[in-house]
Amino acid sequence: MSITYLEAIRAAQARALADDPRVFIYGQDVGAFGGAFKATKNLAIEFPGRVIDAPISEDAMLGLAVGAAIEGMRPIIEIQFADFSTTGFNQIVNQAATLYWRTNVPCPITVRLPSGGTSGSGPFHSQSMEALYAHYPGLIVMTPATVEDAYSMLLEAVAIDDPVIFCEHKYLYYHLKAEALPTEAMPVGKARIARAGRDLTLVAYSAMLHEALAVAEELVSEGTEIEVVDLRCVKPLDTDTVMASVARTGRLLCVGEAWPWGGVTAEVVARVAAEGFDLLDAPPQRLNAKDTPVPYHPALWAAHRPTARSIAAAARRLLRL
Amino acid sequence: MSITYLEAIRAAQARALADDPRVFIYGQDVGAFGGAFKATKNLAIEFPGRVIDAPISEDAMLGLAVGAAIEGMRPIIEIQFADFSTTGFNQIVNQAATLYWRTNVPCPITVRLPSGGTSGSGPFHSQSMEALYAHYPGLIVMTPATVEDAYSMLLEAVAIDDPVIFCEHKYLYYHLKAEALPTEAMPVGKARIARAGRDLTLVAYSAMLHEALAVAEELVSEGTEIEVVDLRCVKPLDTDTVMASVARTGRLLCVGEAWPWGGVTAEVVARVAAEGFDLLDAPPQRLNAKDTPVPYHPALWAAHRPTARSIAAAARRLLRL
Amino acid sequence: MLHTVLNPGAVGEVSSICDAHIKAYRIMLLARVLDDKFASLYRMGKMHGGVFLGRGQEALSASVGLALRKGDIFAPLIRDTAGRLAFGEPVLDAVRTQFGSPLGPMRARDGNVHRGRPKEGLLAMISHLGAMISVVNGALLARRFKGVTGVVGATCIGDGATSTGAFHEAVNQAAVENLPLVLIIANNHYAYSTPNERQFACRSLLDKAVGYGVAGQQVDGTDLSACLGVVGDAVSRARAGRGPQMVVASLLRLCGHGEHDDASYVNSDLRAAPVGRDCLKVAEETLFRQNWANAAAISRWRHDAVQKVEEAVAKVQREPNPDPYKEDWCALASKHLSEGNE
Amino acid sequence: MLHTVLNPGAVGEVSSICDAHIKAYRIMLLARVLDDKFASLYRMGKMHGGVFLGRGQEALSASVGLALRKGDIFAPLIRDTAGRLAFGEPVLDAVRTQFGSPLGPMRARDGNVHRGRPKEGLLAMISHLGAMISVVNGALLARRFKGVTGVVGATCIGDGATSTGAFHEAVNQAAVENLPLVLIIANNHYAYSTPNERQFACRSLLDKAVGYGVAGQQVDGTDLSACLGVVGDAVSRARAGRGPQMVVASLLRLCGHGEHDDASYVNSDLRAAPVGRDCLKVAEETLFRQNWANAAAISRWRHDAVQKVEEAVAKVQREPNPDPYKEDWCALASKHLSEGNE
Ligand SMILES: Cc1ncc(C[n+]2csc(CCOP(=O)(O)OP(=O)(O)O)c2C)c(N)n1
Ligand SMILES: Cc1ncc(C[n+]2csc(CCOP(=O)(O)OP(=O)(O)O)c2C)c(N)n1
Ligand SMILES: [Mg+2]
Ligand SMILES: [Mg+2]
Repeated sequence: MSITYLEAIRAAQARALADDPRVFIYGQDVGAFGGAFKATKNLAIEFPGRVIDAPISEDAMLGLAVGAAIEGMRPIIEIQFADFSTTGFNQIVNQAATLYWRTNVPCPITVRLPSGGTSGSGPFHSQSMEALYAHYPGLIVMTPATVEDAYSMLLEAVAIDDPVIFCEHKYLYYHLKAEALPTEAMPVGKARIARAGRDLTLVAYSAMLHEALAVAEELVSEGTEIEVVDLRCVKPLDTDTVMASVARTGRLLCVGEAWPWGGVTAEVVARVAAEGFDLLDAPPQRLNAKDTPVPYHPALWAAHRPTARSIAAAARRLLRL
Repeated sequence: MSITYLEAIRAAQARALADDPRVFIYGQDVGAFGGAFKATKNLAIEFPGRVIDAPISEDAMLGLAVGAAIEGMRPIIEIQFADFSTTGFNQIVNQAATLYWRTNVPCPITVRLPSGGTSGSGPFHSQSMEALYAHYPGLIVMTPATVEDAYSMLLEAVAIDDPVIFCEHKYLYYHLKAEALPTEAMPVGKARIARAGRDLTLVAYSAMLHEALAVAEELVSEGTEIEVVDLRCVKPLDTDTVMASVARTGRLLCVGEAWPWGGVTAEVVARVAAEGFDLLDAPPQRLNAKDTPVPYHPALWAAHRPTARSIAAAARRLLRL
Repeated sequence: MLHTVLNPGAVGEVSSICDAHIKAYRIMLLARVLDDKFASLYRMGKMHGGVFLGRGQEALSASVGLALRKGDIFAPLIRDTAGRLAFGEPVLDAVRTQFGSPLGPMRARDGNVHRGRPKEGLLAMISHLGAMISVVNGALLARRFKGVTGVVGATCIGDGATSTGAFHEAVNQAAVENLPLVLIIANNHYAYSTPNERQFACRSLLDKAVGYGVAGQQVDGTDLSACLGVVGDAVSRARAGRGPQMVVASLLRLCGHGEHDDASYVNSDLRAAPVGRDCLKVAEETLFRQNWANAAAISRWRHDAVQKVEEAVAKVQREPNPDPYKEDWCALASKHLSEGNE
Repeated sequence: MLHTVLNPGAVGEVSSICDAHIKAYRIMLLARVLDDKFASLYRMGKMHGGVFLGRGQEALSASVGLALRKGDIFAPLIRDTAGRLAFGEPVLDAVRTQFGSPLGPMRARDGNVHRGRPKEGLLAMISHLGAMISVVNGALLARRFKGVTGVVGATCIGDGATSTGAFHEAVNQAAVENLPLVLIIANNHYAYSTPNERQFACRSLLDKAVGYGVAGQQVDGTDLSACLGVVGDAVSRARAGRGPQMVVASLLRLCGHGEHDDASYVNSDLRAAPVGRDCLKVAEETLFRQNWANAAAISRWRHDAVQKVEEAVAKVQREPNPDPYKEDWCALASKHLSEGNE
């Protein structure tokens, strides 16, 4: 039996609903239909009354989640595509994210954002919004890259007493498979050495992890051992694990699918430069998508985001520095 | 005669309205009332029909601006406080910012965001949102720190064929004065050496420039010559000027009033580390506000944001590295 | 701690219209005295940040708070000092929040009207207008999940905030879920300086009710008797399971938008019209006319109110400022996940 | 380039009801044939991304496009292939955008229904529902600034999108500014899988009109004659300066939300009811019944439509893919201000 990233997300929600009566799911078409991506398939039947269709009202969906959380519930909000969270942005960053700090009342909501690019999806169904949410205080931002993490981190997201922005990558939904669901998990906020190496630290997260791993594989034939770090969570960001890896390799390349200005790669590079300057044998480097909206045509899309090819080129350049 | 930062903003708008029939102003209370901060005082009388009160509808305000821009107008939108741009966020980042790239039709709108903290303003009237807008492709983000720049950059913002997010700092509105309006200006996208020095490059923008200059002044007595760079515009970001300064000083400290995760300081440090690694004699450093909402009480507020004191401490630490 | 601020006699179940009026009037008076105190402290330069008052809106606001019970949800807005007091918010909460005392419910982190005790049903508004309505919806849905019935959630909003997308989404949401939401729209004819004509084009804001499929009533917001009746009925209907209720009150803000604002833009005809009446005076006249109270009683109540407010202010003014070194600077409940980044 | 796509006979000023019907029917037919072609290409795996059709909504959509003139503004939505063609969008624009041809108006950067030529009055929708209405308002305000009168801006939206805050803010804005906005609400009873009962609680979406203070009409969206009349009247009233007009049409989407969706959730009673009729068949029956056309004519028109579509598809399929190396990757019109960051 094998299980996909998407099925892991469904399974995690089923388990959360089963284990905790405070959990409910609210989102457009999540009920009988099972969601645009089928991440809630059959859950409305298995958990009657607890998987609720929402009107096309992202602001009200997220506001409702906060109100329910105040009363002790643990809502999971499915935004149909991450891109549409812009219309619920205010409730996330100003209502949910400030609640605990202002009132001492925790806000345990999970916002599922089907994120990232897939071929042919265009400017409004492809966005990677982790940097926006990570910039605001009061939010936890998860970016699982594996089937196992999709499952265990979603369960943790629901269990955490703070608002969690759960960036699940649509490209991984069907592509990525594992043998079974995990029985144990790393703690939240800990990055993972996805592959050990000694020549260069390649930091990635979400779908880019798999491009990074492919590059590491490829460069073996060139005699290069790349260490790949999977951030798992971009806020909190596990600087220690990254730094320890850079201490071993002396070289840092950080890759992200989001836009180049600011964001995860800037944060990682800035931290390593500020706190681990002496560990570096070469300038820390970053690679992001291009600074335009995400293009529709597959040929443009493939050139817009980093790929194993462009990452490998950047890694080779860095190894020569 | 002296003119304040706020008066310069009013004067720039008056001049834009006078010079260009395509300009109009739209925002809550901007008409007869002259705006919450009086940045449009008397303009409704001087330019009848061209300074229009909007309903409390940030999304529709910004959508309207895009439609008018398509038809060749040059709207200036006043958001009452930057913090409220979250409810118009979608129209900025997905409608205005993508228009040119998608359709080849330019989108010359100016969005004025009264930004930043002032004492007693609390979590929802104090935010610095430049990093959010700079992350999205298709926007120009200006952060004027001086009376002269407030005037000339606002005029440029209106003249530019792209959407400009104009982050004007409320703290500077009345505090900051100049002798007269400028007659010439540096090009958009160029940073300025606000003070020459040789020991350390202190990069700042908006209200933090003045804290930085105070620090530079203060450290003279300790025999330290700090070079202060005023970014002026955070996107595009003038990496060349910063890099040239770091080439002279070997040390970089970047200061911002926004939250610590990501943002301007991360971007500046990451660029210098990646492209100017060998220029650095010490790890590049950054200083931001604390990672919580902006507090209400003046005593907390003063500790939340960087001040001359905390910047001086960071500078001294960096000088010893 | 809520529901204990007023003297026990005044909070007991009301037995008559007379008692209800007196109770409401005393709350209105307390709110007015508190507002006046804040205004005077503001003029003396003793306040951090802005001061936002509910002058002229006390009858409506108090009626909302009084119609609610312990266990209900209330999300007051800018001009709801009276409703808050009626719902049981201690005067001290208001004063401490306005002064930014670390002992207040917002612990100096947030201020003035941004206060509440969410766990006691009193939500703490964020500034973004319209944003609290869906939060009330969520609290009500939670109660439904828990099988709690007979509960109501009330929130107040201005004419200007009806233009927000958040308002629209949330009212529609409440209607779709058939939640016991009571939405009080205080049409004070201005949103800051913006008059109704620049805010909406429907004949009455009440015309919006049918478009959401919710019940709607209008009321003269200057008339306490009318407010007690109409708001009380709306709350009862919601409590009885008859779905969301909208009440549109007509009144005038008898102060500036904030105390920095002289409100010179307010149309003088409106000021002179019945809508410009001071609800406190109107209520007082009713008390006299009905022989429910005499001048001595009123002066005694005013004295009590002044004393309560002065005591609270004096107490808070002696409280320490917040200490940034004792502040934990952590926006997360999960402290171990905080970055502690500066 | 717009307003030249159909053969000259069909675009001339219509002289009679018969001509209007024939013209509309031929546009509907062309839209249907184009949609069918896209659906079949999708099934063959020849499409990038999704395919979203307007099947069942052609009568309404065509009526909007036909009521507009050169110089008007039109912001079509997902299911408006017919309205686009009627407004003058070339078939090639649709095909090129669906295929992502670099020669199309969106130059491979955006796709499927996200297309337009803003400078010719045809706005290019973004995905976020409700967001285009205020853009139309802005275009109309610009015309007012320029002293251009007699212009109309029309936009279409679904039942689901009425729940968005953007919808609310924009309709209110149009009403306050008294703009010549014609807002067509296509109530096809579902938003993706979500039925009306989970989307709103008013009896009819038309009940929303009074809450904005705008005129409202309803129409049977399966009936071309009714659509031509009601939509035409609404456009005339807006053009005459009588302010925003809302039209609520009742109909059914005769396809999935996108071609990936089998729409099995659609209630079979609705399918069987009059609202489930195919507007194209209904229009065809009218043509026969009125003796405005015979089977031979219709088959000739269909043949013409098929040929037009096949030609366009064949042409576009021979067009090159976009070349990432020729793409300038610059999101700014002010090229010199671009960061060129990768
Ligand atoms: C979304 C949003 N935009 C703008 C503001 C700024 N603002 C604060 S109060 C106010 C006017 C509110 O008017 P109204 O809703 O009528 O309430 P009133 O002040 O009259 O009680 C405005 C525009 C805000 N708080 N939220
Ligand atoms: C703000 C926003 N939220 C969610 C979506 C995802 N979405 C795309 S189409 C759709 C359903 C639209 O329903 P309706 O408005 O009735 O139009 P129809 O598809 O029936 O023509 C949804 C939810 C979106 N495009 N925009
Ligand atoms: Mg008002
Ligand atoms: Mg629909």
